[in-house]
Amino acid sequence: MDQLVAICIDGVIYSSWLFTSAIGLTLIYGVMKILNITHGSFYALGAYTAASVTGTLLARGMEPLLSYLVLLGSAAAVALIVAPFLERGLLRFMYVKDEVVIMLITYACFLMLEDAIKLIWGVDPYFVAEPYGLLDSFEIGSLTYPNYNLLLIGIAAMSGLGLVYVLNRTRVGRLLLAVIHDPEISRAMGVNVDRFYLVTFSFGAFLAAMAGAFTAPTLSVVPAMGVDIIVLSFAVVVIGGLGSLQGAAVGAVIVGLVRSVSIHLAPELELFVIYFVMALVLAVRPRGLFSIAEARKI
Amino acid sequence: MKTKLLTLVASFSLALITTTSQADENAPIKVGVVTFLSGPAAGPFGVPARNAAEITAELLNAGKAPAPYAQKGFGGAPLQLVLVDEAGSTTTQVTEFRNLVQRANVDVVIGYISSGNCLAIAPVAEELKKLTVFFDCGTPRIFEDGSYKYVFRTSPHATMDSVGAALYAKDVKPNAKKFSGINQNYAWGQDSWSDFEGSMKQLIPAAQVGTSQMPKLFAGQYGAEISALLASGSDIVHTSFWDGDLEAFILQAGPRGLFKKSTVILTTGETAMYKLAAQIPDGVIIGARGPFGVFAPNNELNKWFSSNFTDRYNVPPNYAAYQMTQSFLGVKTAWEKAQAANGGKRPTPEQVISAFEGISFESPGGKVQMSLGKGHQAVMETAYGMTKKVSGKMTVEKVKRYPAETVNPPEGIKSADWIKNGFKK
Amino acid sequence: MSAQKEPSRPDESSLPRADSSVTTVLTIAGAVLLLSLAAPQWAKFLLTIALAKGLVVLGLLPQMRTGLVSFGQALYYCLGAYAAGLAAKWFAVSDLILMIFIGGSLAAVLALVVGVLLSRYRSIFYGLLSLALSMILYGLLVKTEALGSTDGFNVAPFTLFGYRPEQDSVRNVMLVVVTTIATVSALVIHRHLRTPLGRMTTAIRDNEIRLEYMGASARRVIYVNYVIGAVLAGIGGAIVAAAVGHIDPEMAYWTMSGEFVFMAILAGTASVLAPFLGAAIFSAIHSFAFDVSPNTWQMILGASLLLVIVFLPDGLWSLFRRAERS
Amino acid sequence: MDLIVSAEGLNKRFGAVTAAQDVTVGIERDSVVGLIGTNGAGKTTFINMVTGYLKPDTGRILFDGEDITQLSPREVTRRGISRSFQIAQLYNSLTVIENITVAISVVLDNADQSGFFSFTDPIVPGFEQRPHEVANMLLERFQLQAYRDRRAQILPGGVRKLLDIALTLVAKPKVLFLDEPTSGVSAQEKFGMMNMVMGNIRSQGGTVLFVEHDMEVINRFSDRVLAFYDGRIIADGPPQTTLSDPDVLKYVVGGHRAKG
Repeated sequence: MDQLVAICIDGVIYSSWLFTSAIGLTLIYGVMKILNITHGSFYALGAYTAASVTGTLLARGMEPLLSYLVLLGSAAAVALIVAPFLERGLLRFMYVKDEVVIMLITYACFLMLEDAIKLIWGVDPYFVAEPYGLLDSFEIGSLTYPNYNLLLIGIAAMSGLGLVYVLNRTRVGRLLLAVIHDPEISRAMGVNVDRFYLVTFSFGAFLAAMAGAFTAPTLSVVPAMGVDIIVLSFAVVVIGGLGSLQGAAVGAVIVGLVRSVSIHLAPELELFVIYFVMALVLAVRPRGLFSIAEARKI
Repeated sequence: MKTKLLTLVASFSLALITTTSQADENAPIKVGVVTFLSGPAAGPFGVPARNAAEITAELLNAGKAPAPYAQKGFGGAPLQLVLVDEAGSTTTQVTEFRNLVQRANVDVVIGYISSGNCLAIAPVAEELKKLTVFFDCGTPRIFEDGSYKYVFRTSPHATMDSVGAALYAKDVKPNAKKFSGINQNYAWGQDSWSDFEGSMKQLIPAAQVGTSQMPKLFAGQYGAEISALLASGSDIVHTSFWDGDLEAFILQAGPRGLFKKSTVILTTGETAMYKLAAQIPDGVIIGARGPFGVFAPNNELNKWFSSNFTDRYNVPPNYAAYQMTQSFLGVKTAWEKAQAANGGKRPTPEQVISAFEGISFESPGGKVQMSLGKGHQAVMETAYGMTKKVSGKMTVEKVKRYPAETVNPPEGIKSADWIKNGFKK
Repeated sequence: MSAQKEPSRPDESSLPRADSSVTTVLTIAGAVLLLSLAAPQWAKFLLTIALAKGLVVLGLLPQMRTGLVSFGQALYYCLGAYAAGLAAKWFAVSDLILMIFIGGSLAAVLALVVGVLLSRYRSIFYGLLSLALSMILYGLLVKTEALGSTDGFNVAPFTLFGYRPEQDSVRNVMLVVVTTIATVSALVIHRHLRTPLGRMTTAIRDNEIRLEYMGASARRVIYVNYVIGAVLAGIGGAIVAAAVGHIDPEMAYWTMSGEFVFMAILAGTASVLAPFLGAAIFSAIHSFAFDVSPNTWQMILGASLLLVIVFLPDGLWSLFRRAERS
Repeated sequence: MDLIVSAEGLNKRFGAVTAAQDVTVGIERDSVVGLIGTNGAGKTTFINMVTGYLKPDTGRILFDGEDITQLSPREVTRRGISRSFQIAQLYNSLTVIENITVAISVVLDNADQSGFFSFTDPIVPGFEQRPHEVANMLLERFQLQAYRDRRAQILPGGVRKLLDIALTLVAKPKVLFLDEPTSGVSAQEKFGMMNMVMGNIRSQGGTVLFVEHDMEVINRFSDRVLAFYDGRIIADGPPQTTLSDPDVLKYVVGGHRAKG
């Protein structure tokens, strides 16, 4: 019983973390058809910025509770500075190219950003543990969980629901759906597609950076922390169906729960879980659970 | 691209020329230094080790080392370092090693943190007949599965860490009922756990295994694992986590009260104890993979090394740094012994090797004996202790030292078998 | 060779017949071999690895011509290496050719099965599924402590037709063997691409529906190309295993597959020689970057890839075409 | 009479839209049938169903007496039904000659002439010639020589149409559907083009069904006309009678004019 509860809680916590980390990827793919490897870089950038900035401010005697805003702020800063630079300066000239080629371009950028991060922050780890312990904790059975986890769940829920709302309930959202459906026609109809791409990319980057920023307090920020997150979020969004928000959510929940089950019952298997699920889902549904149907060719 | 190729060829031909000047006594000795300069292992091991290599070479060249290392460089000849990043696949590393030896024409290679790389490099070093000294990598397999002429390891292998940890666990919790582990799911983590588990079965036969968590390397998120550990109700929790994973584990386990519930053993905890002084409570068992850092003896050599290192880099040297300097001093000892035997002339690699085999020398970490693997594998004493904050400053108390022969298998017996047979000599 | 005339396009209309490219390939191969035999040891090794990896990239070429990029080629690269390594470890197989054969065949066996599934996939999903599969192999190997987990294990020195080459001639023997295999494979692929089946590869990328309306099975074409790719990857892996003398699960990790795609894009898919150029240049850049800036080599690597994609969309091979035209 | 294709009670709906209602028709061997009707009247849907791209909700399609209703385009094509497309479907990154080579390759491959080990040119089934001879013949017949080495991508509209049709002929189809062969071709050129196309098809025999909006072309080239409206066949017969049918005048010809 106790274990069942633990499995569920751990699963949910991990799922929400996965979702926050992956949602930006699926958003950018959904709109721009770019499988964005720099997603990992933004995750790392977010974490580094958050850790260093928050750390310094706290050292300067900032009110600890403000640190959450700082985390958010640093994520925004990263997105606002780096993302437009990348999209306007490079990617927009590449949209004509093949999906895979664009993916490789982002891979190249990822490599360079890896070293850039190293040049800026060095290789020593950064910590900003305060926000994690700040919010007290709750008990379930014999287990203690810091409330910070609830915050993470909240963030995941908000960013997910927020996006769904914007897409389906606002004018901008409908225009965006039009752009997704057919960029050319939308452009012909006077929609500023370029701006939509810029905003989407920046926002997707922001989501990645935010995931990094809010993960930072729970771990030590070290070089190459962005590498694993890439494949992980790829797996999640692919399971759910590339470009689908609810898909990403479902994918995250599936992976999260399966993982936590295996950890509690069969720790040995943890290593494969994600890829097994991914391969399994793809084998049954080649385009993922919530795949978007292809338009007729003739 | 073409120009780059040309540069390669050019650098090669240059190397050719430099080799001709080998004969000259005080020509610089080229030392290839291979450690992680990028990737997750750079911060905790790679870069401190590189720093140690640089400052050691510098001090030796300046002749600013205490006895018995007062002589300049190696036997009077200055040292010249060639750095290589250890990142990338073993294929890459083997390629780069060959480049070091045959293109950069180094006289000796000191390096390698990853056991995989050590295993891969050893036969190549034999093929190229190049003196190669591993300074950090842990796996006992190198000299237990193979036997090499040109390869040495001046740091003790990982078995010592697990056996030491188990011995200490027995000393502090002689009647533990349950012990668990959380180790990274790759060779280092798997070996560390199986050695620890094996030793515990010998030392505290009554104790049962609660759970053995094996998260993916660099997973970063250990919420579920920690729940499992908490639920297991273990008296002792063992982890060989290092670097980011170790720190993340501490950060996540602390608030959830794992350190209160169980006595946690961090076999590489020394690398994190200062950084996370605020998060590590008292009573956590930490090790330093040998008598390094906080466990280093209070002797001249240690004062010299740690003070110089700390002045230069503003952080005390961690065990990776100690091990790097230890390698340099080991080679220096062998080199100068050989040179003396060679009537003061620069010794041939073969002479250095025969001098190196089985010697013992002093390092900032204490006495090092090359007594395993036919005199190619070092053993040292090891030490474990418990964290204790003294006026907010992180220190260790209840330090226990275990002599080399109690924590290392005797020559010719594989670590695994040695543990299985109850540490019989 | 004639395939150079236009990038990523089969040449002219002639269906399989001996053509000028055979001689071209042979001459180039010969030249490479002669030059490299004179080269320093380290360069020989660099080239051996480059050619072996070039084989894997060559295996990617037909797939990429159909517009499909596998991000899991490392699956067969690693499988081939382990097959060869285990043959040596368990059955004391030491003959280089035999090891290579075993590596290639095992890859083929798996591909014949997996290919049935994978040939249903298109665009990015083809890549992602293959990636997942290679990561599963990675996981399995990491779990098998008997095989040294992530540390992997060493492969004993090889023999050739019963004799063990001298320490200093090992590199040469290796080089000759690899160059021969590479040459043969290049010619085989070149010919394959000019058979009726091969002709359809580019057609699939351009307009699969039209091809189906001509009565062709795109799946079959993709299946065949997939298996070919697997075999070449297996061979490449086996060679690397023998050359490096050590294998570990890293060979199946996604970054490895990324490296292969990297090489492929670098040189382009215009010619069956391009993959080898790509592999060689990549290794050169990599080694060079390691050399000049051990702390920021990724920067150099990334930048060079970016430059090539932006300024040479058809890969470095297009340089040769320009040279030819002018 | 000798039917090569017969459709029996085909129905097809896309949500609210009825694309085909009880379409029942038999096509005689070696006849030339014109299909007319406003856009969306169901002509292309009919073709798509017969060629296997769409499956009818109900009804069945017989080809030479065999039920091909559930077959895929590939299987249908292999049995001898080919089609050209309203928007020419070409291999855009390939040259004209290479496009034709692909078509020939498919035929050879289906005849199991992979030819990997044969170092002499194979013989193209149906033409009893070598690949390059067949290719050159088609280039000549469709007057494509001038474009031989141009990428399909950059060909003018009319030439794309011709190449598209040329590609369908390589398989020596028993039945050939031409979906608006002259769309995008100027009124003056239409007849010349149709003459060439029909001539080439006739020269190798076979049944032809073609969609056309220009009634003069229909009149001139078809010996039977099917008029579609709202997914149904509202008139069927020789050109003169069909084109003068009041419904046709009202729904098709008029509708077409209305569309301009």
